[in-house]
Amino acid sequence: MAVKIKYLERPKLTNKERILFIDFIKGMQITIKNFFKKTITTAYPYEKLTPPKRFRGTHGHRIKDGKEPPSFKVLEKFLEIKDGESRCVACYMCQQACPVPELFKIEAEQLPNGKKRLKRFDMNLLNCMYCGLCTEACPVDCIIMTDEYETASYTRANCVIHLDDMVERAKDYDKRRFNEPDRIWIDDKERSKLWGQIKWSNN
Amino acid sequence: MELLGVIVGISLKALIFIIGMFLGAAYLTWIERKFAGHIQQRPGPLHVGYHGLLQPIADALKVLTKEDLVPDGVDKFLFYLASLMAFVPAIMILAVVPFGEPFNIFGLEIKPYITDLNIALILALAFGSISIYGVIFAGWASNSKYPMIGGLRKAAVLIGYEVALGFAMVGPIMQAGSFSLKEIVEAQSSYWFIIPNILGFVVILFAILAETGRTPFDVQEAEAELVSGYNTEYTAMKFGLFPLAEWYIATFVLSAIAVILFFGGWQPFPLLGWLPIPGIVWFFIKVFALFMFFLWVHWTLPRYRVDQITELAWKVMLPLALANIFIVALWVIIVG
Amino acid sequence: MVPYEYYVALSGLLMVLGLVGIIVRRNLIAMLLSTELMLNAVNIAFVAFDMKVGDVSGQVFVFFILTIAAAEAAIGLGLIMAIYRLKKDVNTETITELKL
Amino acid sequence: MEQQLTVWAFYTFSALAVLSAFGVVFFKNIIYAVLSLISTLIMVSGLFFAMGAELIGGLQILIYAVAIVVFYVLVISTVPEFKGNSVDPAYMLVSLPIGFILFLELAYVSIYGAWQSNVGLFTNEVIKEVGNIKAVSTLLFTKYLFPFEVASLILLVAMIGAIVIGRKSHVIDEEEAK
Repeated sequence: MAVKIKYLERPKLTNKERILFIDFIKGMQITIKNFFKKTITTAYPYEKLTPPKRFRGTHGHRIKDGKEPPSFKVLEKFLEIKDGESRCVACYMCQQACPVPELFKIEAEQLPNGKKRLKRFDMNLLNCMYCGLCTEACPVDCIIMTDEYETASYTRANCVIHLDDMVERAKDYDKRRFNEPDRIWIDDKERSKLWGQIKWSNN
Repeated sequence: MELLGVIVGISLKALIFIIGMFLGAAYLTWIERKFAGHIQQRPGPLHVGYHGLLQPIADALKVLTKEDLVPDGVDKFLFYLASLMAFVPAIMILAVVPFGEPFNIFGLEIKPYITDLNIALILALAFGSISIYGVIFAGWASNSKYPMIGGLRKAAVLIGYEVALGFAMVGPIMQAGSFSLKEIVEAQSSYWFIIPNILGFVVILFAILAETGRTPFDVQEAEAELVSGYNTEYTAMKFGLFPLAEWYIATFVLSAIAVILFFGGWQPFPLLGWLPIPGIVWFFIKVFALFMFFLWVHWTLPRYRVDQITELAWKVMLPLALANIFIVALWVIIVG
Repeated sequence: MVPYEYYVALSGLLMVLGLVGIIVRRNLIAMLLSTELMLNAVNIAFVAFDMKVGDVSGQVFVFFILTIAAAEAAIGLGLIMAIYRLKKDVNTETITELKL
Repeated sequence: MEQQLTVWAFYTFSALAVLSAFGVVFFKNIIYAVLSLISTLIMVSGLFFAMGAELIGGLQILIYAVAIVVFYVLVISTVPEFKGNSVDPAYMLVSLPIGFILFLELAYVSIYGAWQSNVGLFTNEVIKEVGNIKAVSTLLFTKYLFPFEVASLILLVAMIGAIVIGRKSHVIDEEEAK
């Protein structure tokens, strides 16, 4: 089947524009205006941008600190969790939701008093695609994604994160940003300054 | 013995010019990168030295110590020769460009030029156009499709614009009555030759952009189509010589020639002659302004197609240059 | 001062080399290149005689030789391209239609 | 001193010119032959400078070494590499005596030629005073004005001829036309 090509007529230049290179001058006006503006880049290793709250960075584990959702109250009695420990209930929902389930290594053990206790929660981030499905599946709002994005490392072994790292990371994250409103851009004023105001229609 | 003295003296002078041009070209890369950065609202090189002032030196060290790959199947001799053939003629133009009048320091007369020939302009044009072989042979020797196409495109562009450039230079030559760049500058003591030669100046702007492969005319290394054009197969310093020769040295030297032809060389600006600034500084201010203009154009405009470029050369620039000759002839008859 | 005879000898040498090239080479383009060599020999001779006589007419004739060389290159190479398109070869041995 | 320099320049330039001329004749790879031709042309231009013909020297580089030879390079890039012997040994035998005879003839003409009696339009002093460029161009635009115009006509004809000969003939496919 032959491909149909639609040719569009370009707007023709007027003689004035053609002789005085008006379109050249318009373009060069814009660049010279930009030349005198302030630069908008961040010098990365020296300055770091704080990502928005919905950013999906390295995973963290929230701890039991009294801010749990109601579902945790139901499950709590089956588990042996002290204050300040990960509130994970070892339900494997995150692994079920994950597109690459092999990256989770979750183990729980049965204590002599009949309660369940989390023993191991490892994630191999080499396989993780940071889709965030595990955080949505979590019934107790335990596994979250923090704003840390510098995950490069020199060895493969360092790419596997463990329970205690994740607890620390979540503690740090909650301390810094728990009360922040949930929005995409960190600073709306900054954005409108850089790229202009958005405009909604009137009716 | 006298002969030896003269030869050593001229060689020393040439060496000073060449080393100066090398360092100058290195810092022109810094200026270009800063300028390009700020035009795109980013700071450019920033961390090596104060505002990246040592960046050119770091870059030079990097380029010099890189591994020098020569691909299999290239014509080895031509491959090496081509990078030199692009670079050497560009720097040879310096031999005929005067940077100012002779001046005295500690009783020593210093001439800020290597020679003052009576055919300087023709030689400058000849050296400028002979560097085309570097590009064509680079394309041919690489034994690869993209460099070949790049080299041929450059040849097509150069053939067209060399003619326009030559004709555009005729106006100032007619007014000064000499090919010598020094005499052309001296003839402009009352008014600059830009006044009747405005068409010629426009042609020369386009021709310099095309000769040095700056952006509206950079078809020979169009990244989007030809990877990197004629220098695709080159590495390390052999690669570094091409942009150094074309983008920096050739642009700078050709802007110097344009300043000499149209803006009165080392004559001061009109109404500013009372300032205690030596001529050589005026000259560099003008050359630098023109160079910055080329950078500005380079970082603003998108690329023309090949057919548009050749069409522009033959259908617009050449008639404009001829019209310029006619206007200047009338001017010479009427004004004198 | 170099005697003009040396220049004339050099010109003769280049002329002979050009002739030898035309006879010896089998490639059409190479033969054209040898022609350029002969034209240059003539140029040198003209300017050398000028130097001897103290005139510039020879140099004027070098202009005309430049013109002829340009015309010759354009037409000759055009013909070579046409031959190449017809025969896919630029060897003189293969272009022998008129040979009995 | 200047004369000494001229002597040096003559020997270097002429040796290099002859060497590169050998290259033009005997290089098998045609691109090297063209490279040698460029070298020869530049050396000849140097000889012109040594002889005091600056205008011709400059034009030699500008027109000959660039504008004309570029055509060769362009054609060579489109024609694939030449296969077969670059030099035919049978013709080599023929060429040597012919070349020798030509050289003898040239030598005879230049040594016993009639030009010795001629005296030029200008004297050396006049040329030195007005400069080479002015002398050449004066002659070119007065005495040789008509040949100059004819030369431009020749160039025009050559240009048109080259375009007509070198153009690809667009053969209309009859089947497609139907």
